[in-house]
Amino acid sequence: MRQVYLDYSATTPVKEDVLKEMIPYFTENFGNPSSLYTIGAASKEAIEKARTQVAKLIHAQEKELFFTSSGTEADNWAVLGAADTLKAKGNHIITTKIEHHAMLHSCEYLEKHGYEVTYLDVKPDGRVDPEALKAAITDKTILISIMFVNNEIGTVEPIKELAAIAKERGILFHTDAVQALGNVPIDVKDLGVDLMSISAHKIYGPKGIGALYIRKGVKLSNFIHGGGQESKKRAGTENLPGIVGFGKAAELAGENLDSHVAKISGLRDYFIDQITSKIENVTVNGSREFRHPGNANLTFEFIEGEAMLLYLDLRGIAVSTGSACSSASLSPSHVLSAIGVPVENIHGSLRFTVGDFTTKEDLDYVVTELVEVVNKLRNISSISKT
Amino acid sequence: MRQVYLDYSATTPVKEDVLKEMIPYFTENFGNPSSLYTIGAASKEAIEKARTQVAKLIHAQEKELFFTSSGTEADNWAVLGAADTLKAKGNHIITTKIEHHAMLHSCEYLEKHGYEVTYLDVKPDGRVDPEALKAAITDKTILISIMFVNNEIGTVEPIKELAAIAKERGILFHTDAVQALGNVPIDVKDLGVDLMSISAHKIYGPKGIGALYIRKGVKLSNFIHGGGQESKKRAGTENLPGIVGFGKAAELAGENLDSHVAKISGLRDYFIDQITSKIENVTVNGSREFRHPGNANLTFEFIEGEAMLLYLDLRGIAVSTGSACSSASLSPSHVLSAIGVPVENIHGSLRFTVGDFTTKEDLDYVVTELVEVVNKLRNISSISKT
Amino acid sequence: MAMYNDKVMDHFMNPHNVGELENADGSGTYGSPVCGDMMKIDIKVEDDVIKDAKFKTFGCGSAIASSSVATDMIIGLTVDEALAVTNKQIINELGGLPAIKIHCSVLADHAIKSAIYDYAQKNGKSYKGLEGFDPDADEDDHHDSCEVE
Amino acid sequence: MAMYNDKVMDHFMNPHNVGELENADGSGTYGSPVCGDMMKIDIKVEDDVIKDAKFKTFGCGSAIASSSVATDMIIGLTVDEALAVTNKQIINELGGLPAIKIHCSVLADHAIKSAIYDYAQKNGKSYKGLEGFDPDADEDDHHDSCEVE
Ligand SMILES: Cc1ncc(COP(=O)(O)O)c(C=O)c1O
Ligand SMILES: Cc1ncc(COP(=O)(O)O)c(C=O)c1O
Ligand code: FES
Ligand code: FES
Repeated sequence: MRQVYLDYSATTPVKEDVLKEMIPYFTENFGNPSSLYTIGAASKEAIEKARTQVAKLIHAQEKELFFTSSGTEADNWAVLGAADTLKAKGNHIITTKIEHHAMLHSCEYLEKHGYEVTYLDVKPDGRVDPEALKAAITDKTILISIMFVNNEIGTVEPIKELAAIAKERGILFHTDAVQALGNVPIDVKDLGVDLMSISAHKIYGPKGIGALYIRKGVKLSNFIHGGGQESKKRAGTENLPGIVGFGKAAELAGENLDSHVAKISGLRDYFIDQITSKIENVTVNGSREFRHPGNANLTFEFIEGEAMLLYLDLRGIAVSTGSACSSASLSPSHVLSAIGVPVENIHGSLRFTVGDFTTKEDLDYVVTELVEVVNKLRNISSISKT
Repeated sequence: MRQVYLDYSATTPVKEDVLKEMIPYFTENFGNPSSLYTIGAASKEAIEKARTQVAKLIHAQEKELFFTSSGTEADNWAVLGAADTLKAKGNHIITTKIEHHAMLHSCEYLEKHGYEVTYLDVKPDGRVDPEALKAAITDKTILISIMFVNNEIGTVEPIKELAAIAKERGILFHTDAVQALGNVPIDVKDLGVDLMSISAHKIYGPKGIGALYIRKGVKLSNFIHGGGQESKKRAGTENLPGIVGFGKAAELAGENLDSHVAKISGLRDYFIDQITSKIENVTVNGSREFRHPGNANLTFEFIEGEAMLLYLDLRGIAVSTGSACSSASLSPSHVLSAIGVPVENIHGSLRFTVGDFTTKEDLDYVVTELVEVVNKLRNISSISKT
Repeated sequence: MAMYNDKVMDHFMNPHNVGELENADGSGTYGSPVCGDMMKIDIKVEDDVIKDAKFKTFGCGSAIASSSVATDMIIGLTVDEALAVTNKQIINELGGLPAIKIHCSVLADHAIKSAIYDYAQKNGKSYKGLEGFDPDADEDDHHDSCEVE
Repeated sequence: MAMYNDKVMDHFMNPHNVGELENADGSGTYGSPVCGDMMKIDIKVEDDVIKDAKFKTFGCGSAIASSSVATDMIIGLTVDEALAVTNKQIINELGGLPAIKIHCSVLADHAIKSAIYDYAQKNGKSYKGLEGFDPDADEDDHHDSCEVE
């Protein structure tokens, strides 16, 4: 059976070239980067090389980049660190209703510790209204955190414009760019952001390694305390092979950015066209214009996402859903809720994300199978009109 | 030139069998463990298998074990999480002067946030006096954190006895067992600890993966907030290959514990005998009896550690030093200070740690070279009597 | 797909008794699309025995499997026996469900009761097993659990 | 060992002028074992020219390399020229030192001054380059930096 992975936004396989770079750092070149002797210094050099590679992808300086264990840790560090650093200045944070849980749950933690958080609504296309941001700012606002690209509906936010608003008011600006990295061009200087989170496993690098960009001059409390690693800003023996892998993946992502975007957006558009022409009562969620090149978030009315997901899985196809039934909390996607998708439609939503290993044949196969699956489930469904 | 790595306490190479288990999880079996489809579920299973393997090594239940990105993160989580959870009960924490920086700097962070920390002295052999612990406890004490095995001098602390004191007073007890894992038998139930930190890269597993044992029933605030990973207790896409590697390394460590300890303690004792018989004015730092099986921490009087370390490195030998000159902060080892080693002797201290790949021939080579290095440096030294 | 066992997957992939009965003797709907699960069961009753049953379900894998196995179970039972079927029995018949999915079997159990209730109403019958059963009140209950769980 | 450049490593591995001079004309010690670095320099002076210099150093790689290169540098210089040697020149001669190791070159520069100071004291000479130089006061300074840096 054909295996088609269409969940590249969840995670990506590590590319062979990336893994090849990593391997020696497990066994031969395993020295602790903090050690003075030769194999320690070699590890340190490997880390600095990777830092250069990753910094280049976002147009940052090397010393503005700090490796973390994930995008999640980078998000936590940014918001909890800023809250701690700036608590004398104020206790108000602004973010959006469509952030990743790494941001939302960090904010909820802060709300229990004396901070106030405004969760901005977004427009029906998933974009933040700059006027809404302006209106939410108070004298007590110390941090604005708005994601670059949404992980569910792929919406690209107007970060440059939003960061400019923050800058005008002298407020720190963070963006979660985990889904943006490798999928949209990123220039931290041009964007004018102060803090930015990224993660390797979304760009064909390994899981368990991320980074926080901290603009030169920005003060931020440490989040993980201990040894002097990462210029004394992030403690813990470095995930050496992980960092090396992140570096190589970033290098490849930089080299391939244009062709990657062209390829996957072409495939994604073809896929949406096929689906919407072959299946009725399908809607595309989120902006078509400002969108992650590989993302297709679709609602199939009258049927439920987990059932679709499992039927597709039986056909070798991997996708994800915003359905409540598939989540541990049984709550429907907060992102689809925020853009006003009715709850019954959220149950019927699937996210397809196309990636570097996707072929047109894969998508043709998925279309055929999906038509069958949707028909079968609508046939079973108690609310289907067909 | 012979290459002899004698810094196994700093980090260990990943064993081939461990790496072999990890490899497929980078490329083929790369599914996100949170995903419902087959390759996601397979990743989830791999994580649960690893959890079983690691839990077994410390005699914990699977659901008491939570993967983190390092021993450092586990230490931070334990102490910052406990401080947050129990702040209504008190603001006093007891630890020791010889803890790892992961604990000390976390405690310093808490001191800046309204907590009070007692740093217990240790006896000249490096062990905590249980009476001193009893005397330090106040009505406000909410956490006692004492490391199991010290990373510099290898001292094994009387954790069972210390944990019993905590239990009697109803105080949470954490131990940093990063250096203990795989080097001393660990049974969390028998020890009676509530929280325990461990790390993979000290037992021939990969860097960038650790775990926190949280005894069933113990409440602890989350440290990294976000997705529902690790039973909603530790967010972030799991470091899948890292976890798999930790599992395999733990399995091997369990199988080999006795032979590992017998072998490396034999080699270590041989090494100390050789050195002390061939070089004058050498002292062994820390308890000989209660000691990490591979650790030899020695002071070579009249000469400085960084210089020795570099000379040895030129001869292919990797060791570490407590000398101030080799640390980024230029401050001498806080551990050697705490056991009363005079500062000029701390400068002359080297830590040798023997591991699974060390041979007697390696040590004979090191002894020969070390005699030469010490002679040469003492000859240069301005304070040498010889 | 370690989530569901083989039996559940079997019923989910090839559900039995899918559809509607023309001239059903009783028909019950339970759940709501807002909750992500809604089940409709039609029954045919002769001499107080359930001769046939069909279902339509909007819901997850376990909701569909529960519907399938529940309709299988009640066909051939007397109405009283059918009313005695618990969601626990449905789960047992399926060989177990993930804890978080238990509520989907409650759904099947309630839909059966609703269908029998409808049958009883239409035919002026009363059953011990229906005492205290109010399809609308329960609907609220379920709604609650859809928010809370 | 990317920490030190090749020149530093050369001087560290094979330091020049190690030892003590019998009947030295001047001898200076600087630093303290507590700080982890202590340097002793002996000089031989003829016609106001430094004819020979030897050192003994307790300290790190860069302290030893600095001692080696510093003694090399002053041999053949007049006393005034030797006094003008700065730690910056020592660092330049070494092709650079890591930032954190700069203080080890300060050490060499001070030890030279101390040795010349001793020579001046013994021979009733005075040099412009020694104005304001107090070996003991400086010792305190260095002690400070040993704590602070
Ligand atoms: C937008 C966004 N932020 C944060 C994260 C978390 O990153 P990580 O998986 O590295 O913890 C993810 C992915 O899971 C994401 O999509
Ligand atoms: C005693 C002790 N605690 C904590 C740590 C930190 O663990 P990790 O290196 O995984 O961050 C180490 C090792 O570096 C250690 O030796
Ligand atoms: S129908 Fe939603 S969880 Fe089963
Ligand atoms: S002598 Fe201590 S750093 Fe150079």
